[in-house]
Amino acid sequence: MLMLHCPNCGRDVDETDLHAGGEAHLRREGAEASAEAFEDYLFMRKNPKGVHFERWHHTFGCGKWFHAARDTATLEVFGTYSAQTSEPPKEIIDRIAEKRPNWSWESDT
Amino acid sequence: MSTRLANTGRLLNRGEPRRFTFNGRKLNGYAGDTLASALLANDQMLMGRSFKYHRPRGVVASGAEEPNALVNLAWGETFEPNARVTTTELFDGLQATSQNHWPSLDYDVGAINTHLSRFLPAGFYYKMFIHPRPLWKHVYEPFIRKSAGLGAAPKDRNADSYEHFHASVDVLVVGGGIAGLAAALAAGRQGARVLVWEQTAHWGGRAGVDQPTVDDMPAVDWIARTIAELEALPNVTLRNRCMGAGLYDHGYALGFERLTDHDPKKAGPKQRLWRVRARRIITATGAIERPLSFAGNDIPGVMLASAVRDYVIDYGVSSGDRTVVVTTNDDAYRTAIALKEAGLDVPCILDARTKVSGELIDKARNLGIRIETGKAVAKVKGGKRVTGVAVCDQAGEGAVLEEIACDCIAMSGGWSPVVHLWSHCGGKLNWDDAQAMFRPDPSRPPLGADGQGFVHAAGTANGHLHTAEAIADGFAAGRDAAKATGATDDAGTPPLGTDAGEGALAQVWMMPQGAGYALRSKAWLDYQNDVKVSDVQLAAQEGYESVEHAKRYTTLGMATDQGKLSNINGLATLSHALSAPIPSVGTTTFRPPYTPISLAAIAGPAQFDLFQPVRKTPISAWHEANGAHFEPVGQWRRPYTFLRWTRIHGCVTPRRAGPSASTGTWKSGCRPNGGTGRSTWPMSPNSSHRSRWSVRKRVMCWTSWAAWTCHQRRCPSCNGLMAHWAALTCASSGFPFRASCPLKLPFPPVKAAPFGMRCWRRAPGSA
Amino acid sequence: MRVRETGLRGMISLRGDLSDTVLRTCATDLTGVAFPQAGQAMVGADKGLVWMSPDEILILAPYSDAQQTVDMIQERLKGIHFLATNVSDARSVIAVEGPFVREVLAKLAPVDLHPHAFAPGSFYRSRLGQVAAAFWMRDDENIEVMTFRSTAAYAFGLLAKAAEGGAVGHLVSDDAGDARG
Amino acid sequence: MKRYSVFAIAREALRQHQGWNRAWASPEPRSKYDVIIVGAGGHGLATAYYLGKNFGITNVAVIEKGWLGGGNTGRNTTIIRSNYLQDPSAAIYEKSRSLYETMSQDLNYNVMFSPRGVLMLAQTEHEVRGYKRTAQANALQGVTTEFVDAKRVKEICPIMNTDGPRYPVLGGLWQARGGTARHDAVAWGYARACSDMGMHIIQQCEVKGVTTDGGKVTGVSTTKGDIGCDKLGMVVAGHASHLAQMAGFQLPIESVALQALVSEPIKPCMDIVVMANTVHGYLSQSDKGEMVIGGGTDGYNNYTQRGSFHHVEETVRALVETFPMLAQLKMLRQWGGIVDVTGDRSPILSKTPVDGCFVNCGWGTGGFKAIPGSGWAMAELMAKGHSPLTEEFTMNRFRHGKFIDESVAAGVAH
Repeated sequence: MLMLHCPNCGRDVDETDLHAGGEAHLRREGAEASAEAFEDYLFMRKNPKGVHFERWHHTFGCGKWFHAARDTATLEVFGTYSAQTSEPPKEIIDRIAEKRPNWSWESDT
Repeated sequence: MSTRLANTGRLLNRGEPRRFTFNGRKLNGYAGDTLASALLANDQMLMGRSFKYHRPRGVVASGAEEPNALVNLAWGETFEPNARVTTTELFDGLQATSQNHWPSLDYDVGAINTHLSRFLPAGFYYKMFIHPRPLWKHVYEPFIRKSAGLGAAPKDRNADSYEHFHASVDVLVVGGGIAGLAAALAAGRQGARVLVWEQTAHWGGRAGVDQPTVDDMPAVDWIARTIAELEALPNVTLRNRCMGAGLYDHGYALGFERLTDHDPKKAGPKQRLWRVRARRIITATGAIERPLSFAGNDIPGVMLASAVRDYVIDYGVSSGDRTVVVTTNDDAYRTAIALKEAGLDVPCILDARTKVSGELIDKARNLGIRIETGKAVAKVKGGKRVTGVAVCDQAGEGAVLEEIACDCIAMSGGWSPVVHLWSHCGGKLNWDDAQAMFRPDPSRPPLGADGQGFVHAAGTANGHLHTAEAIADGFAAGRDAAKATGATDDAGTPPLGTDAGEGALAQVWMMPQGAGYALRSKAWLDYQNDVKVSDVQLAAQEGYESVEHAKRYTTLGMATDQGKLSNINGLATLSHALSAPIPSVGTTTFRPPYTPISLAAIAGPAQFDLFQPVRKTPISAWHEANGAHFEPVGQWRRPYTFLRWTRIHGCVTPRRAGPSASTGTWKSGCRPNGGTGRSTWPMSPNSSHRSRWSVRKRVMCWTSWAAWTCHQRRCPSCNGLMAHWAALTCASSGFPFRASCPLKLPFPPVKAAPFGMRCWRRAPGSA
Repeated sequence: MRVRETGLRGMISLRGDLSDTVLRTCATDLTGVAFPQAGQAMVGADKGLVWMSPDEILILAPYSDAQQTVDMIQERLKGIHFLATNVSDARSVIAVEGPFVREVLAKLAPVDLHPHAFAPGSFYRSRLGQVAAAFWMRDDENIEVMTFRSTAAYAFGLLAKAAEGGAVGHLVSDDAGDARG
Repeated sequence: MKRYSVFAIAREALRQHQGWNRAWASPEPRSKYDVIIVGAGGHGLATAYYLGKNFGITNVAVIEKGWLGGGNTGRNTTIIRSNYLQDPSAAIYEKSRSLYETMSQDLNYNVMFSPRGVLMLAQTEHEVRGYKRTAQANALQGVTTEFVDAKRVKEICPIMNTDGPRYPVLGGLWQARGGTARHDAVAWGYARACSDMGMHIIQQCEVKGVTTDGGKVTGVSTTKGDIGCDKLGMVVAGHASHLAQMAGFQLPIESVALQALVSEPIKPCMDIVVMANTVHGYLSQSDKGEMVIGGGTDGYNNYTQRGSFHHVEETVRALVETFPMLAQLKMLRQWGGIVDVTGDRSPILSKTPVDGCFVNCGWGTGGFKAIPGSGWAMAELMAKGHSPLTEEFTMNRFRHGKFIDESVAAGVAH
C-alpha cells in the first residue's frame, strides 16, 4: 500500500486516493511521426526493475497530476515532483544517484 | 482424564457459569474459559479428525497456533466453520460441532485411511488415478472432493455488521506481552502516538503464566501497573482482542479486532478491521513452542508443554492425571513443576539432553520428580487417548527400555519466534544455531518508503527468550522507534526482569535419533494435514528439495494453522534429509494474515445496500416512478427502457415497445424479489406493490410539479402556498420532493431533506 | 451522534491564480472570512472559503445568494483569468455531529483525523468508502462532509452506519466512547 | 523413468517407498546447448518438453533463477478455459485446453485437470451482448461454449445470489469443458518428463547477461558461469522486460502485481469456476476445499510479488455480495505474483531483433491456462522459425496496429 506525497496539495496521500498513470516523461508524437515512433510512444515501456519515473493522479484529492520517482523492486520513493516537467528535477536525480550508484539519468533515457 | 481443578485458574470467573453444547451434549464452563479449556474441563480431549487420514485429534496448543481442535461454531444465524477452540472465548449458548467425520466423531468411517496410510504417502495423488482417463473426472476426483474439506459450508450470510477504521500513528506495537508493553511504555512516555494490539483478551502474554519478576515485583503486578500507566497516557491506545493480521508496504498494517465474538449479545459491530499507517512498527509477537517428532505424537493427549501449563494455571484444567514431560530444554520443567504444585502426578521427565543442571531442574528434582536424561519417546501408546509412553535412548534406534503409564504427554522442542509480521513485508531472517531458531536479521528489515527499515522486532519475537533480555529489548525497541519518529521526551528507566536461569537446549528433530521407517512414518509434523517425517524425507528423496517444493508436495504447513507448529520441524527434517544446513534450505514465505480473518470483515461496511454506490441523477426518482428498466452504467443507472406492466401467470412481466428484447433480459425482469426482505434493485419489477407506488409517485410528482410551476409563475392566487403544501406532503411521506420534478425545471428550494434521507440519530441511552 | 443533511448550500467554484490579490480580496470580501491556506477551510455561519486545489477555492454562501455571488465575481474579476461556476446543485453537504465525529469519518476515509493533523479549520479531500468526499471541521464535535449530489445518499448511508457502530476509542481522549469497556 | 501407477505405489508401499527416483535431475550446466530456455515455469518447461517430444531436440537446458515452478506457475488460481473472442487467441487457448485433457497421461503425472466448467457471469446488458457475441464467435472457432440464462446459472451454481441488489445475474457464458488443474503438478510433471528426455533443468541459476555475436545470440552468462547456445528462448513472464534489456531490446510490456487469496477449507459447495467481471472477482473451490479467489491487478509497476490490500478488499466485497455464504468464511492466506501485461491483453510469442532469440511473454493475468498450448507453439516457433499458432502474436504487431484485443475476455484478471 503506497503512500505518496502530493506536491500539489502538500499531503501524504494513501494509494487508494490516487490513480496510477503509467510511465512519465513520454514524448508525445505528432501526426507526422513514423509508425515506430508511435509504437514507442504508445506501447514501449521501460518497465524497469528498479528506478522508475511515473505519473500519478490525485483523483480523490486535489485532482491534479504529479510525478513520482520510485523503485519498482523495493517500492522506495525517491521523491515526487511537478507534472509540468519534461525531466526530473536535479535534486531528485541526485538523491537517486546517491542511493543507487549504478543508475544515472543519462543511461535511463 | 482431563478435569477441572479446584484451586487454580487465574483467568476464570467461577462466579459466572457458562452453558454451551458440543456435538449436542450440554456442557458447563465459566466466564474466562476458552472453548478448549471448557472442553478439557469436561474431559472432552477428542475434538476433531485430521484432514487426510481422519486420525483422532485432540487439542495440542493453547493459542492461535492450534492445528487440531477446529469446530463448527454456531449461535443464532451465525455459523463459523473451522473455528479454533483455543482462541474462542466461551459464552452462553455457544454451539460447537466437530468436523471432518462420518457418522460421528468417535466412529469415523474415513479413519480407514489411517490403515491405508502406507499406500497414501506424500503426493500419492500425483502418481495414481492417471488411467483410465475418464475415471479421474467421474470417479476419483468427486470422491477426493467429497472426503476433503474440513468445516461445513455455511448456508447463507449473517446479518452482523462489520466496520473498518483508519488510524495514523507514530508507533504501532503488535503484541501485548511484557516486551510489547515495555515498548509501548518507552514510546508512550516519549510522547509518540502509540497504538498497541493484543490478540487475546488478556495483557502480559506468557509472563502471567510463568511469573518471572519484573522491577522486583511479580510479573502480573508489573503488568497491571504498566497497563494503568499506559491507559493514563493520552497518546497511547490499547486494544485487546485485536490481532496484527498483516504488514504491508509503506508502513501499512492490518489489524483484526473481535468486538462481540466473545459475547454475541453485545450490541455493535461484530468485527473491526484496522488499517493503520504507522511510521514505525514494533513486532512483539512472542514465540511458539515446537512439538517434538516421535512416533504417535499426534495421539490426543500429546500436547505442548506450555499449553499443559497454561491450562493448569490460567484455566484450572488438568489435561491429564499423569503427565510425562518430554523435552530438549529447561523451559518444559516449568510445566512439570506447575503440575506437581497443582497436586498432579508427573511420573517422569524425559530429557533428550545427556547432561542437565540448573535452577529449574533442581526445583523439579526437589519436588520429587524423576528426571531421565538422554532419553526419548520410542512410541506413544493409545488410540483416541494416550495410555502410556515407551521410553528409549535418544541416541539409539528406539529399543524400548520401559513403559510408563500416563494419560498426557507434555512435549517441548524449544521455541520459535513469531516472525510472520516481520517477514510479511520483506524482512529477512537469520538462523540462530544455539537456540535452534530463525530470528529477525536487524540488518535486513522491511524497508519503508524512505528506504529505511520501519519494523523493529522485540522481545521473544526477536529471539530473546528470557525475561530480562526480552523486556529490555522491548523497551529499547520502543525507545528507538519513538526516537525515529521525532519524539523527544524522556523514556524513563527501563524495566528490569529476572527469571530462573536456563541451560542450553539440544537440537532434536527426530526422536530417537536413529528412528527407523516404522517410527518415522508415525511421527507427525503437520497434524492437520497429516504430514509425517517420512513424507518430507520422501519429498527430499524425489528431488523436491527446495522448501517450497517440499511444502507443496507434502502440503506441510498449508493447513489452517499455516504451519505455525510444523514449519521449522519440517524444514529441519528436510535439511537433514538433504544433508544441508538449515539456513541453506531457507524458509517458506510468510503471507498475511497471521491467523485467518473473516471475509465479511474485509468487506466491512460495503455490504447489502452499501455494497457499491448507486449514483442518482435528479431525475432518477421520476424514472423509477415511470417504470424505468435500469441498466448499470458504472456507478450510474441508465433507463434502458420504460416498461409497461401486464400480469401474466401471476408474475408481472414487462412488455416492451420496439424491437423484441433478449430472453435473458425478459427473465431477469421477471425475477421475484429473492425473499431477502432487503431493498432490491429497482429494475426488478416486483408484483403489484410496485404499481401502487407507481401511481402514488406519479400523483406526487405531478402535484409538486404543478405546484412549483405555480410558484415560479408567481401565481397571484396562491402566492407559493401550493409549493409549500406540496413540499410538506412529500416530506412527510418520505417522498423525495426535490428529485421529483420532470426534466429541465430548476429544483424548488425545500427545507425538507432533499434526497429522502432522514436525519439519522443515535437512539438515546445507547451512548 | 447525529448525521443530517444540512439542506441546500450555495457553492461557487472559483478557479484561477490563488496568489492574485484581486482574486483573494474578492473572495474574502464576499465571504467575510480570511483566505484559506492549502488544506484549510474558513467556514463561518453561512459563508466560507474552502481551499480545494492549488488553483481552486470553493466559496460557500446561502443557497439563495449563489447566482448573485457568481455575478458579483464576474463583475469584480473582469480582466483577470478566472472561472466561477455555480455548483450548488451538483453537491450536497452532510453534517456529522457528536462526541466521536472524528472516528465516524475515520471509519470511512484513509486520512489522519487525529487532532494533531485535523483540527477545526482543517480540510481534507479524500474519499468516503468508494466515493469522493471533502470534509472540514467546524468544531470538535461537528464535521461537515461535502459529496457529489449523486452520491449523497450513499455517503449518508455510510456515515449513518459508521455512527451507529459507536465510538472506537482511539481518537477521543475522554471517556465519551463506549469502546474501551 | 520409473512409471507412476497405482501398481507402482502398491509395490513401493511394501518396501517403505525407498525405491522412488528423483522426479528430475539437478545437473551442473554443460558449456553449450542447442537451445537454452530461460525460465523454468510452466511455459518454459512446456516449451522444452515439446521441443523434445515434437522435434527431437533434447540438447536443451532450462535455466531458472529460483526453483522451478516458483513464479506465476505456483501462484495463480489455476483456471483453464478457451472462450476468447479473437480467432488467434481462441486457437492457441483451445489447443492448450485440449492438451490439458490428456496431460496426465502424456506426462505420466496426475496434474488433476478437472473439467468442471467455467462460467463467466453477465451482470450488465453490455456483458450479455458481449458474451453472446463471444459464444457466436466460439461456435465458429470450434470452441464449445454457450450463453446460459439466469435460471440455468442458479442451477449450475446454487450458492450464488443471482438476485443481488446491485448487479443481478442476467446470464453467463458457460464453457463446460473448462476447469482447473493442480498448478504445481503441471510444472513438476513437465520437469520430470524433460529430465527424462535428458534435458537439463538448472535451478538457482540467475541469468546476468545475454551474449550476442553479430546480431546473433551465442549464449548467456549466469551465476553458474557462461553457457553457450544456438537458440535462446526467454520465458520469464514478469521479468521479460528485464531480460530483454540484457539482450538489447525493449518489449511492450508492463509488470504489475496480481493478487489472490484462499479461504479456509470447507466441505464441497461449489463445483465450478465462476468469474464475475463487472464486480471484479473470480472464485473456485479447490480439491482441498479452499475457496480460491482472485481479483484485479494493481495499477502501477511492481516487482515485489506483494500487492496493495485494497485490491483484496475490492475482490472480497464483490464476491461476498455475489456469494453471500462467503461472508462467514475466513481468509487463510493472500499472496501476489508479477504479471506481464501488454497493450491488447494478448501474449507475445515472437522472434526478436536478436537472431536466434525468441520471446514468450505477455500472458498477463491468464498464463496458466495457456501453458501446454504456449509450449507447443513456442517449440514449433523455435524449431522451425514459424508456427501457425504464433503468427499473430508477434512483438511488433503494435507498430502495425494489428491488435488482438482481448480486454473483454480478460476484463478481470483470470
